[in-house]
Amino acid sequence: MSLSAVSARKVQKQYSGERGVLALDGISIEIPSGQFVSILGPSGCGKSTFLRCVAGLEDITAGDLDVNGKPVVGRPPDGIGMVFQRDALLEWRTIRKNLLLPIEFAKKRVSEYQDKVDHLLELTGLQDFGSSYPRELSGGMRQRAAICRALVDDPTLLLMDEPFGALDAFTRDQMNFELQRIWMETQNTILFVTHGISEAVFLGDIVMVLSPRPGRLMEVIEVDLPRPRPLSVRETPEFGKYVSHIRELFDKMDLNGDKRA
Amino acid sequence: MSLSAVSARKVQKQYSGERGVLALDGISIEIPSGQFVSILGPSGCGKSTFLRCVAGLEDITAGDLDVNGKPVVGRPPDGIGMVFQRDALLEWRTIRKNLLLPIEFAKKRVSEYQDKVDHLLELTGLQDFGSSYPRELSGGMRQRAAICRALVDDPTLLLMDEPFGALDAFTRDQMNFELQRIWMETQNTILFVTHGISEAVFLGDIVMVLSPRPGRLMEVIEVDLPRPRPLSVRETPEFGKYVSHIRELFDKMDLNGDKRA
Amino acid sequence: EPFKVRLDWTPWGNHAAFHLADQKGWYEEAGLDIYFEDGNGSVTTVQIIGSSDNFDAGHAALAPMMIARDKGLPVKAVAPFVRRNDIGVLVPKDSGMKGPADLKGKKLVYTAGSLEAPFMEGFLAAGGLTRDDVELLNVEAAGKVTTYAVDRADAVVSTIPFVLPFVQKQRPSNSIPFADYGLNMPSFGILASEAKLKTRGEDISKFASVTARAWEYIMNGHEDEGVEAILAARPQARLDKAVLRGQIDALKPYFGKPVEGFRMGQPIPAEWEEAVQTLTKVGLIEKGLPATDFYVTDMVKPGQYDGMIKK
Amino acid sequence: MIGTNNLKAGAAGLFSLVVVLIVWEVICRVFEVREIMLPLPTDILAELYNEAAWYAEQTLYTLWITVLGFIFAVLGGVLIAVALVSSRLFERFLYPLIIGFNSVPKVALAPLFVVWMGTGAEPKVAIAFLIAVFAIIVDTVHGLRSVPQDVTDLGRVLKGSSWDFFFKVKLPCALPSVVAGMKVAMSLALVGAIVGEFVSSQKGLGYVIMSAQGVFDTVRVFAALFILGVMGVVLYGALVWLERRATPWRQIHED
Amino acid sequence: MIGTNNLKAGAAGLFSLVVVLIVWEVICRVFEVREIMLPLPTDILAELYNEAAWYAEQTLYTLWITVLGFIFAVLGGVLIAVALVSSRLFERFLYPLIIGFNSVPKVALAPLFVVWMGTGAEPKVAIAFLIAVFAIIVDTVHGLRSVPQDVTDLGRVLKGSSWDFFFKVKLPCALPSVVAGMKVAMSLALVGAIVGEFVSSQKGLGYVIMSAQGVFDTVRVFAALFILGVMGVVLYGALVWLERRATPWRQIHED
Ligand SMILES: Nc1ncnc2c1ncn2[C@@H]1O[C@H](COP(=O)(O)OP(=O)(O)OP(=O)(O)O)[C@@H](O)[C@H]1O
Ligand SMILES: Nc1ncnc2c1ncn2[C@@H]1O[C@H](COP(=O)(O)OP(=O)(O)OP(=O)(O)O)[C@@H](O)[C@H]1O
Ligand SMILES: Cc1ncc(C[n+]2csc(CCO)c2C)c(N)n1
Ligand SMILES: [Mg+2]
Ligand SMILES: [Mg+2]
Repeated sequence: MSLSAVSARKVQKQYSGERGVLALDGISIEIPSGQFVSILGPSGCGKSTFLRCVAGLEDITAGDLDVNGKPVVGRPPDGIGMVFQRDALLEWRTIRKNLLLPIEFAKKRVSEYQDKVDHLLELTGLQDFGSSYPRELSGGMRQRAAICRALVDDPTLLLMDEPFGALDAFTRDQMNFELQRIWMETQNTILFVTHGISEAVFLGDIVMVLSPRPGRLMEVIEVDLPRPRPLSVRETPEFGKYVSHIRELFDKMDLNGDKRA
Repeated sequence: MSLSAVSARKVQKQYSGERGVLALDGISIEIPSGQFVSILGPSGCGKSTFLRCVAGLEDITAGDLDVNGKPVVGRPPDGIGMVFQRDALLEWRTIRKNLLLPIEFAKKRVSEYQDKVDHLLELTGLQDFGSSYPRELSGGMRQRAAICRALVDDPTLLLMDEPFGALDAFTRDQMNFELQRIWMETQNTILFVTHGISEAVFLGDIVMVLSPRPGRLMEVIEVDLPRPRPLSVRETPEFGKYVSHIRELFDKMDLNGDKRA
Repeated sequence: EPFKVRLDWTPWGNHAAFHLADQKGWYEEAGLDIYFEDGNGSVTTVQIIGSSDNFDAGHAALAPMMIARDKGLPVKAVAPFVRRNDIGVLVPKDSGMKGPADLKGKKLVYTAGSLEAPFMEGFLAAGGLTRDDVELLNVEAAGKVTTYAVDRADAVVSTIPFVLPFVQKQRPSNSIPFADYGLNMPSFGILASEAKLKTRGEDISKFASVTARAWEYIMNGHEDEGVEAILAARPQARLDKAVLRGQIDALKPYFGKPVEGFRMGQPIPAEWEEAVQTLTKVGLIEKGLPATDFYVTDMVKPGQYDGMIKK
Repeated sequence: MIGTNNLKAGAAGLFSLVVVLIVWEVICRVFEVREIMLPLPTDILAELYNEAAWYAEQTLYTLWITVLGFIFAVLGGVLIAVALVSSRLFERFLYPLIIGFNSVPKVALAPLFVVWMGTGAEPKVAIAFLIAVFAIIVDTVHGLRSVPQDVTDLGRVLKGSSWDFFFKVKLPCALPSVVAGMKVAMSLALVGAIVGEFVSSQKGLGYVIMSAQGVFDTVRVFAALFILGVMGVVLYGALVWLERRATPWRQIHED
Repeated sequence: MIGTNNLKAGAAGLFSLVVVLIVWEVICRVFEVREIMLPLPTDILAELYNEAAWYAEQTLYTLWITVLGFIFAVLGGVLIAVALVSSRLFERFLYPLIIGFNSVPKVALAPLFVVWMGTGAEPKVAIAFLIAVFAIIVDTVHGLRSVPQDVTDLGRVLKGSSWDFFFKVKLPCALPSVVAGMKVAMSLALVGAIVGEFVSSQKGLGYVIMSAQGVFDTVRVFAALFILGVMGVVLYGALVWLERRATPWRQIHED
């Protein structure tokens, strides 16, 4: 698997409209297949935009963007799983049927995936809510359901936009750990947007740090910690070094444009 | 101000429907006026439900719930500001007009609040987006706008449901600090749901910790740290003690019902 | 093969011959498997007969048929029964109005979409009036008689034999026929499309002949048999016996006086000349077609059935 | 199947109907309104009772035409709506024609339908269809256009067949709008069936109305109109019932 | 004001109209269809051109009736819809009556309108209103019922007057649905105006159609129908234009 899963060259994204925000500017990166990539950056810097471009949901306005060797033009590449910032659960389907949607779309046999669905629901503590409708769930529960849905069909490229944003610290740790395990089993590529620096380091092979709007690639940090990483790795000094390095990057950012000092 | 802002006695909330989840059970607490109350608890334990009950958006199914000395029955109490877990911005209003909505509803003169709106927008780094529509904003930016809206009319009781969930660590610190400042200036009561233990301690006079579903009050921790608290207070051992105490509480919780160990 | 006939309207006295002949088995005896469908006005009937092959023949006011033919619709009159223009004005008996001149300043209801409209000016002119001398109100057919009957208008323009018996109960009335003021033309009769005349000419001839003979029979003192036949044909329509009888009686003067050498239903050339004149006068036909172009001859032979239908 | 809620709703509707009839009766009697203008409700009900079987037969015929026209309108309307939202070309070039044609009153065209389609059920069904379809088109387009961005995004990322995308994502999301369109279309189909029967028919409530008008039998006209009203309410109720069954997720907190 | 987009849309509509007219003309000429069955488009256009002023006058009258009926339908429909969603009682007791009355074909009631309301503009406006209002009611109810939970919650917490709550929160949220209802209602109002003029009128396109039909003046009938079609498209276009102006937040990414 020497192929690049994602290859971006000078990707630019300017939103249309009167004052059309320039969301991404000159993003270049090669992401080898099988990597776990964490994406960090201040709010509004273009993280979601980048993920949406990779997913083929937004057209880039300059540069080249290839996924699995093929340029993304207009339509999403194959084998993508995505967790949206707002969960995007289908209100008219029960949680179980929401999870089975990717299976149905892939024309696979739903009956063969019931066990997997049960497993995922249990993993995320939703085992009692399979036949509930999304509106009967709390914010964090919805988000967990959305994560399950993205995982169910083993996507080769998994795009996660702040999947753990609405989870409490403990559920979040749990999910971090499970995500690492699942990823190590499958060795699929994951792009993972997060606001937690420690989460980014814990999970990532590399951490992309974006600058404030317009989003530019400030630095790409390779995290050289052995796998599997136990949760306790976060207390090690090596881990701490990565975290404080990134924290410094943020401190250097000119966030004045975005908020008062 | 010796009056209780919120007074709950054995509050219970059972959702209707076939399997009607018991979301809150026997919550009793007196919240004096002017307090900053942080609410912590695992995902799905009933935090949002509690806030919604206080706001008069859900009817409690047993117990008594008074706000400002009057029972909450069916309709929201006066002088409430609320930040919803999903931002609840009105898509058809520009950000500025979204912020002015509470002013319009209170039949106050919109023109007198323009400066305040400008100030709040700048505080949250949204100064360039006053005339944008919500859908042109990133997730975190939307959330910041929703916070501004809740603050604009100086509510005497401010209910915030994970207001900083979609913010990056630095914007979040910034917002924590500003929120403390605003609260100290006005001395209004704030109920603040969060997933960040350190955030809860940093901001709260008291921290309510809820148990997993059905949400019961596990412990109420009084945080005895001098105000104003600088961000650096988080590095002090006193602060650390509170945090690790709460962390232990979480560790003790039987989260097995909710997820595998 | 069934023989389908589209009528001018829902059941009224003018359908007596059809239903009587049907029930007496005269059509059957003549070799026709007859079927009648009620209509929704002469105009629609003419239109449907002329532009589709859904029906083999129709029964309608023949003036609309003439206008349609002049405009190019391939239809022809086969058997005119009501030979005088039966459109006119109904006025309350006690109003003392006798002719168009008396209508000055009165409120008249009429229907713009029916044949009376184009004749209004000519009729008023006969009394020295113009449109502006009366208050003309256009009200749809189903509404205008009620409007008149409940005293909301001073007079109503309509098909006299149809309306007269109805209003007698509510508002006893006299009639002022257009025909008396130089506006004569044939009224109800049988028509058919040129195509059907070619393909089913013989059956059409039989149908017209039997019907004509049946009219002779009815008008010869068997009016009540005609009434009974209508009632029997449309048992659910809850028709009023007296009204039907009244309509047949009111129709009689408009069937016209018998003319030497012509039997019931046979077109009389002179009358068709007059009709062409009338319609030309009001501008409803303009191509200058000869009168003989509007009807077919030698189709109506009631005499052939004198043996079948006695008296 | 028929819950207590439905029963309650039915009872309430019946109650108001009775009130209206009583008021109507009183007004007619007090002001001595002539039967030819407005008949007495008691006479209308007596008429319906006395000829129940016959009215039932006419009603069934009209119901049949209505339901057929309605079904075609739903199928055709959704299809056209899909074409409209998925093809700019179709929208630009064909939608104006559809709107234009829709604005032409079918009452005026009705005789042409007989000319083209004969005197069977076809022209009536066609008129019912044509009158009803536009409401479905407009509301389905509205529904499909209102599918939230994240739902369409999800559908696009999953990359199923366009069939799946439409039937499992877009249509369910637009369903409440489609149902709203169906509610409007249902009564339009009813009116369409009647208009069709006006022009050419020997049965059905439209024919009853027309022939009764021809003999100024106002009682019968109103009897038929009364049935039509009841029919409209029943058909609407059926739609609401179907809607509830088809959208269980919306009902969770509503009882 | 009129953007290039609108111009493009207009051009496309015109183009398809021309195509239809040409096809129609060719069919008529090749199959030698008689004018009385289906007149030539060229004849229809010539008729319109020759009598332009007169047709304009009739059109204005019908337009006036239509717009009045439409405005009343929008106001009344929204009002009734508000009552329906805010009062269970109203819904239970009065909605069935409204549905029932809506299912009664106005064409059949039209004569009564004349008797009751005379022969001025009132009965026509009333018919246009009655035919159009139901679409507004159904779609507005749908819109108001579909306001997302968090938006209503926000409105409730802010505790403004119910006026503010309705006009600043619920209605804007329901607006796209209301507009969908308006699109349907607009062409229904047009049809209603025509039906009203059929029943009783001395001018307007309905009157033109009716009296031309009586004397088989098919060219004139089609000329009037043609105007109606164009009118429908123009009125629909006006609504779409209004919709765009009233919902700027929806257009951001659509051009
Ligand atoms: N509308 C509803 N209908 C039925 N059950 C509900 C509803 N809303 C919430 N619940 C249930 O109530 C429980 C508490 O939900 P709540 O939203 O209060 O949790 P929470 O503490 O805010 O969680 P989170 O941190 O994930 O937002 C959950 O188990 C959920 O399934
Ligand atoms: N649909 C849109 N139309 C116009 N501008 C947009 C749109 N979506 C995002 N933007 C702009 O693009 C920039 C980047 O947005 P994006 O959602 O990618 O940020 P983000 O990094 O995901 O932020 P957050 O952490 O707050 O979710 C923002 O300034 C935003 O205003
Ligand atoms: C309720 C009612 N129906 C019809 C007519 C007029 N009319 C009598 S016979 C007939 C058919 C042949 O043209 C027509 C239209 C009327 N005055 N009132
Ligand atoms: Mg984002
Ligand atoms: Mg919550």
